[in-house]
Amino acid sequence: MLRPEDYLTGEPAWCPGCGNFAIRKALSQALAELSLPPHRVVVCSGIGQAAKMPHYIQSNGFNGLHGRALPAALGIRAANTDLTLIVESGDGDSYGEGGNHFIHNIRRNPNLAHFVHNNQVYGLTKGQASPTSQMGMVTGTQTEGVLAPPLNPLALALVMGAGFVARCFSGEAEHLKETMKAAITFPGYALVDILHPCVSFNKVNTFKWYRDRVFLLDDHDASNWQSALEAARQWGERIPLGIFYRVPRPTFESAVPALQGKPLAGQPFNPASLSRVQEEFL
Amino acid sequence: MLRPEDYLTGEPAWCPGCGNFAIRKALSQALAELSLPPHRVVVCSGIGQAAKMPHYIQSNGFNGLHGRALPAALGIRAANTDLTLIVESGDGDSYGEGGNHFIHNIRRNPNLAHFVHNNQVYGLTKGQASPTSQMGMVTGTQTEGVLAPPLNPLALALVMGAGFVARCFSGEAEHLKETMKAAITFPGYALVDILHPCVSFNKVNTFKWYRDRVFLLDDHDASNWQSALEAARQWGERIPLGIFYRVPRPTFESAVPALQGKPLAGQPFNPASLSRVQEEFL
Amino acid sequence: MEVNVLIGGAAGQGMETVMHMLGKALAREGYLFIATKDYMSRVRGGHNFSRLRIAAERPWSPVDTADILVAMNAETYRLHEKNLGRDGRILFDPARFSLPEEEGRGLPVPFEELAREAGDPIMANSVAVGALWALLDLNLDRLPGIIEESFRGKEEVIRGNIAALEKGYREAASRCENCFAMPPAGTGKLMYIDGNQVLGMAALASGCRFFAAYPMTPATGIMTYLAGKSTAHGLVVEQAEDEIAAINMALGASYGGVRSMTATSGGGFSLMVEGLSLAGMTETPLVVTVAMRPGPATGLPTRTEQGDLDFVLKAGHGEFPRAVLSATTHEDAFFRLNKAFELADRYQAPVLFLSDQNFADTHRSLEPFDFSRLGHNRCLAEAADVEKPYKRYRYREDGISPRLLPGTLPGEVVLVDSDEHDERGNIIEDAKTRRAMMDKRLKKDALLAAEMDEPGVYGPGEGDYLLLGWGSTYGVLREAVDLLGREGLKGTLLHFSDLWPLPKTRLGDLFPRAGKTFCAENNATGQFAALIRRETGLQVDHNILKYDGRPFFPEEIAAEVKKHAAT
Amino acid sequence: MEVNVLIGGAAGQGMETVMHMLGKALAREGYLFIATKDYMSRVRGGHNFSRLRIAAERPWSPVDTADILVAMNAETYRLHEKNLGRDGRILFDPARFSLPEEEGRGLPVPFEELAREAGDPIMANSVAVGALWALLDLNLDRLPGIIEESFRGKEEVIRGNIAALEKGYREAASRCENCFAMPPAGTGKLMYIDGNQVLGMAALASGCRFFAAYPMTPATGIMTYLAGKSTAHGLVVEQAEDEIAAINMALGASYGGVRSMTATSGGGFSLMVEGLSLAGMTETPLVVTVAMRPGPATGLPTRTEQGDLDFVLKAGHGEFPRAVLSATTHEDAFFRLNKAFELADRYQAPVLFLSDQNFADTHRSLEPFDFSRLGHNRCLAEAADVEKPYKRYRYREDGISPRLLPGTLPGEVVLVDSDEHDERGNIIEDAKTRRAMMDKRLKKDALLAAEMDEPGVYGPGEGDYLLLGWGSTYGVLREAVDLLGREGLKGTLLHFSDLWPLPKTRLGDLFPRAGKTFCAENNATGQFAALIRRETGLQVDHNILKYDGRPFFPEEIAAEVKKHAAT
Ligand SMILES: Cc1ncc(C[n+]2csc(CCOP(=O)(O)OP(=O)(O)O)c2C)c(N)n1
Ligand SMILES: Cc1ncc(C[n+]2csc(CCOP(=O)(O)OP(=O)(O)O)c2C)c(N)n1
Ligand code: SF4
Ligand code: SF4
Ligand SMILES: [Mg+2]
Ligand SMILES: [Mg+2]
Repeated sequence: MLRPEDYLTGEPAWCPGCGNFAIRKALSQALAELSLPPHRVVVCSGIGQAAKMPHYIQSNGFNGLHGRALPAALGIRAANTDLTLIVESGDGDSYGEGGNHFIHNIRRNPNLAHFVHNNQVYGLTKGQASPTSQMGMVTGTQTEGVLAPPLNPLALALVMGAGFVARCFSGEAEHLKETMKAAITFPGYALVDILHPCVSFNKVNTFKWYRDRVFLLDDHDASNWQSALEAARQWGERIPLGIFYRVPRPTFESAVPALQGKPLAGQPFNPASLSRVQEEFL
Repeated sequence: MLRPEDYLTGEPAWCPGCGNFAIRKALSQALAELSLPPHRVVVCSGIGQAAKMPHYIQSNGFNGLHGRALPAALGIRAANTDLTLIVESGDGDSYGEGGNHFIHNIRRNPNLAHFVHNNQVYGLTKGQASPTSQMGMVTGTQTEGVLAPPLNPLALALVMGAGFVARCFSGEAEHLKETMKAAITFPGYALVDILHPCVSFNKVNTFKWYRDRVFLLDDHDASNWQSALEAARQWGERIPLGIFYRVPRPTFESAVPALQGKPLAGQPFNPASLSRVQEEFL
Repeated sequence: MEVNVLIGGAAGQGMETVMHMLGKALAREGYLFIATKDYMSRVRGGHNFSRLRIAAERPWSPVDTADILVAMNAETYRLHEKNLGRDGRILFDPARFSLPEEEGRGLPVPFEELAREAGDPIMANSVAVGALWALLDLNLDRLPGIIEESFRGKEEVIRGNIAALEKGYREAASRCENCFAMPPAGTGKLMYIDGNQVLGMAALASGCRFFAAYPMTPATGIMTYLAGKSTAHGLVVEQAEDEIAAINMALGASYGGVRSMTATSGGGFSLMVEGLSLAGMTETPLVVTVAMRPGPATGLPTRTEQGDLDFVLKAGHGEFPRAVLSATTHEDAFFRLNKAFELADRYQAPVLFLSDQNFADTHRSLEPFDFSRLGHNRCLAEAADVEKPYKRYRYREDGISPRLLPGTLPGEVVLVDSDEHDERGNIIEDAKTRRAMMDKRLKKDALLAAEMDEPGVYGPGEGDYLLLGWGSTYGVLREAVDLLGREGLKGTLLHFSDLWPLPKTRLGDLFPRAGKTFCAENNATGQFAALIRRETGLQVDHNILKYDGRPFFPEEIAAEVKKHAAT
Repeated sequence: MEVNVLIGGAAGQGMETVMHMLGKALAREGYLFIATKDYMSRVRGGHNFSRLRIAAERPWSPVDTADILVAMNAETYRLHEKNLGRDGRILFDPARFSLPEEEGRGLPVPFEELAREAGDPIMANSVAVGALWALLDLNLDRLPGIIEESFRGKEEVIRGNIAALEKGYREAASRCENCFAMPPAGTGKLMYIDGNQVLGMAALASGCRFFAAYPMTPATGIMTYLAGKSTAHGLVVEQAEDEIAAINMALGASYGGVRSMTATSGGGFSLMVEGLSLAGMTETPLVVTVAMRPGPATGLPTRTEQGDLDFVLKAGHGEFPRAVLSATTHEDAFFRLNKAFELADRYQAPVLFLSDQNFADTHRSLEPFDFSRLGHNRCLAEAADVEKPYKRYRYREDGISPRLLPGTLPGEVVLVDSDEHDERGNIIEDAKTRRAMMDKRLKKDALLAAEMDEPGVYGPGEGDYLLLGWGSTYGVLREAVDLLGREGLKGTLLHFSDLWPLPKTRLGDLFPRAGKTFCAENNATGQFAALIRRETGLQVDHNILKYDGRPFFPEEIAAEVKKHAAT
């Protein structure tokens, strides 16, 4: 039996009070409760504060390029369908630099859990607006305040056909952990957008700001796309948390013929046995 | 008075029967009816069959890189707000390679008309699936048929906050022309997704296939976001055409302080006059 | 003894089918030939043509002259009649266009009319094939079988095309008996295959199990080949949303445990260079095939150039080891791409494989390859031997850390990192670890250098001139050397397949012994010659450069050499 | 005569504020100083430090030794006490940590306690500034004004910080009178400015009216500067969704009619190279500033390197002209970035400007620049003079076509194209036009070469050694030459600001006359030395390389030169 502590490694370089700590803790608990041994899990990430997670969670890790966690993850899935795959990323990483991969991987529907630490700001690069920053938020590069409306990742994911769409808050530990477990075990692409405070750079959406607004959606039918969209679009004085949508559809792995057998990784192979592929050219 | 013919130039390298011809014609008519002199119009494009348009329409042209028409267009807007700006692009160009720019420029809302020639295939590169290709369509690279569901550009645009969202068909010339005019005159980002047949590579979605399915949506309230989304999501036996949504919101140009005066292009400037900017460092 | 055919027409006139039928049939007869393609970036219309050269001895490149012109449109005649010999023949459809009065070489065959008689005017190209077959004085038996294979199941189409073929054959045979003497054929069946198919097959046979790419001419053929094999051979071929995704997918798959590759052309490669740098930092094996076409930007999408060498050598930010190999001949490329996979695995580094449109689109008749010469050494650490705790970047004498796949060893995890990192793969910032990791990675430069094949030598190793080249120009440079030899100028070709780290031994040997030195490249700035200077200090006397999107002809090279070698 | 201070602490302890207060105050007093920054890629915690060197004559680089250590945490003491001279002093808060028994240099000041007395413990850094000010024996008058400016409107904060300052000052003054002799100050106020601000200001003053970028250390400061000016000065500063968008936006803006720029670091630049190639093909003026940091991949985000030279020289597919300039000193960089804009407009080509973290984050006290020396020549065609029909790519003797902005001439349109094109800008495929357009574009290489400044010479032009360098190392190499001179070794520094096309005249002059030749670079492979060999055949004797993310110190260079110059 592995305990949550067994999944903790390294010394996070995050600021004291940062929401990332709670997310890391919830992830360690979720992995422990799912009894997933570290060597069977891959945490794949881009670059950013959130994306440092592979260094702080005992598991296999692919800490790739800013914005490019999802394509790398897709490759990992193709190579080895036996591994549990978690993508850890920030709002800039996933929705900014990585926006194109976000929309297209939802279409592909690989079996992975995508945890986006959404602090509505670029943390690691010190406070520029992210795609989810609130209009009007003033930063060093948005000196007149953010001019464009924020991207709504959950509504976007729904419209792109995501089968699992959830919103969490780092301050709701139990709910976060349970949602993570549901996402990890969901067959297909599962997006969890996790609101959390950046104490250093986001002075608008503070812990209290979130605390005052979030509520757990209950009595919600997660199989109803329309109400999922409605919940996803609710933002302002009241911000619902929960699994808004959960309806599996065929995954990448189930659709690609080459992935129907054993994992591709580690299969024996002898080139000479392939000689007959030349016949078509004769 | 300019006639539509005055806007036609070059000899299109498209296949006989290609839907692009009708789109070009409609565009020339729209420009003529709007009395926009060629030197005040910029047609900006990426790479693809559709994206060859700047060579066939008498106007200024920026024929840039595959997928990158929108960012180039944003720069053009910033440089000169006096020019009428039209982005001509294909489904692969706009929704595949250019997907990230698509979603983020909708947020910015620059004042331009975005005409996507959606033939549901990569034409210029000879028939691979595009993001809008139908599931199951077999191609040289999708030998088992397309596995992922198609991207719905209009629903996506709506969720991202686009103020003008329309669907046309190259076979509905008058409607196409009128919609183009509406898009060009709309203040802000206006998306027109134009269905058209690729006679060489799309054997599924033929002219007849479209003809049999499309209908003009009437009695539609283009100020209602919900019904716009509904119309945008309707696809299959019946495919509605029309302006699904038309509600202006603040544009990029209206929000950026530097763009409130005369166009930036061509302003006189003398570096020496700026010497006082050093004072803050003293 | 040889015959040269030039077949031209508009895009959409079925030239692909014509060439496929001819090539397939000739290869089955055992003829030695080469077939190249000159086509425009459009799907219909315009002007495309193919050159077919059949010879008694292996032809190394096409030539600019023709014995037979198959003119599917007037433009073919207009543009190419000057290349036709005095005894040449022009196959054309008099219903389409007419030849000038004074043109005595015409051999009119009503392609469309005969096709209509056979059932459908669109079979005009089968008529043309039949007619050409007759001119070449070949036995008609072979062709129907190929039509049957191409249209399997479509009985009516098959019947119609065979009829069209026969009509064309009969019409032409009656008009030109023994016009052309064909060189002798070999004994066995040969493959009919182009460069992209060779590369796709090499990847498949090297055990590549993941391929991601975004379509881009002239690399797309590799993807098409592999996609056709994916289900039967259990490999994943994924069309990415863009090239950035393609390379990052390929890296993920490699980390996950399979050999993987991506392929693109210059513009797409531009988008991949950040990923290349990631491969270097994470020490993830990866093969990237770059099929060059003329740039900058979109350039000339369907044409050829060797303009991306400099770029590929230095692409990606930061310093990291890489190998750069190139495609010279079809046989060599087949085994060399396998070498690319072997090097990538052995040295845990990105390997770039340079092809170009000229190589990609050139068909040849070829003996089947000996697959037993291919390697599949993954060079993974044995779980049992791994020192614990497992460290992905453990320091070892030679710089190569033990590589384990994630999930294979209970209790041990595999962490790779794009930041500078320590042996475990964790982010670090201290100067000492940074230096140690840079040194560790850069050690591979020397190891890779030791793996590089010296350039091939054709000729006596000395003589009036030394001709240098690399990549797809091998055939044409070799023919140029022969041509010069026939004209009394003796010299040597030194041709590079492995480009980086630059193999220097033969250069050092031959350069001082050479008369004038030449470097022939399909680019405008002489990139390879400059590389040689940077790496060895040796200065080539003359650059022979062509950058109009077309491959060299032997005559062009020979003329340049003659001009300067004498002086 | 000089004083060296090293101030260290964790991220988040307000070191930025400390340095700002000190720098601003010293500059206003007219002191000549340099201040550099060594910081980690994290927002809180870890260990950061700054070096401050104040000297009677302009200090060209920091040195590794210190007279005063301001230790905001124990780590500062642990890591840096060895750099402190015997008569040095350590300012520290005894409540945070204690010094070893034997440490005689300590000067404890209860930063936090005094700050608490002044109103809030977070003002500990103001206490520290006050204490340091006392050690430097400076007049306290200057400091309160700076605090007032920083916190304008926040009366209580101002009062508190001033009180904290005074408490620190009094506490330290009582303990260390006349400890350190300050070098004499100049007469006038100087600017206190860092490299990124210099570049931002240069862009603004060059008439740059569009700037798009995606945040990336160490380039972000340029964007921050320009964003702060956008409203008042009417320029658009757009944060792009990615670097690809950034460069394409910038190109669009340039086509549309304004001077435009983007800035990034290696990884972001990797994503821009396709756009760079587009600039080359469309002949669109563009300035790209690349602030280098150690790679590959994410590397060491907050540290320095000169590892992207090779990449930048060849980045982008296809062949097209470019200029590459670099930042050496703050003054030179200010005017050189202006030159970049001028060259881009004059030659309708991309110009790359290489900075690095070392340059970007180094502050200096400086005389204000003479803005009248800046150029703003757009080199646009006069509408009246334009030959009709207007052709964007009209052939002209020198290769530079008349450039018109879209919308300026009724009846005439401006078409630019990423495909190969004809004079009008329309897609073509024929060999002749291709060749002509390539030749036209490549003519700019010679024109750009003629614009390059020869490298700066420091020293007699001959001597025991010739030291080569480029970019931000100017200061440290110059100090090394002085150091060596004091030790009796005479030699010359040849330092390059303009890198490509490589200016060769002085190289050709001085190289043969030199004793041993050295090239010092912040990279692992000696890229500049290899460039010189490629371009001139000249082979440097010794590469002095540092690639641990830290800038050189003069002593390191001097030691290497001494080791080899003698032999
Ligand atoms: C190609 C590239 N561009 C830019 C950067 C710089 N960068 C690193 S992290 C980051 C943004 C981080 O924001 P987010 O993803 O929201 O993560 P957070 O730090 O807020 O958790 C940026 C711009 C980079 N590493 N690579
Ligand atoms: C970076 C890059 N990748 C790939 C290509 C090759 N390419 C040119 S057009 C195109 C797709 C065209 O499809 P679409 O945008 O739908 O246009 P269509 O031809 O169908 O009108 C591709 C993949 C390219 N030019 N640049
Ligand atoms: S900067 Fe913000 S997101 Fe980053 S560690 Fe600090 S609080 Fe967390
Ligand atoms: S390939 Fe398709 S899209 Fe392209 S020109 Fe032909 S019909 Fe039109
Ligand atoms: Mg964030
Ligand atoms: Mg298309």
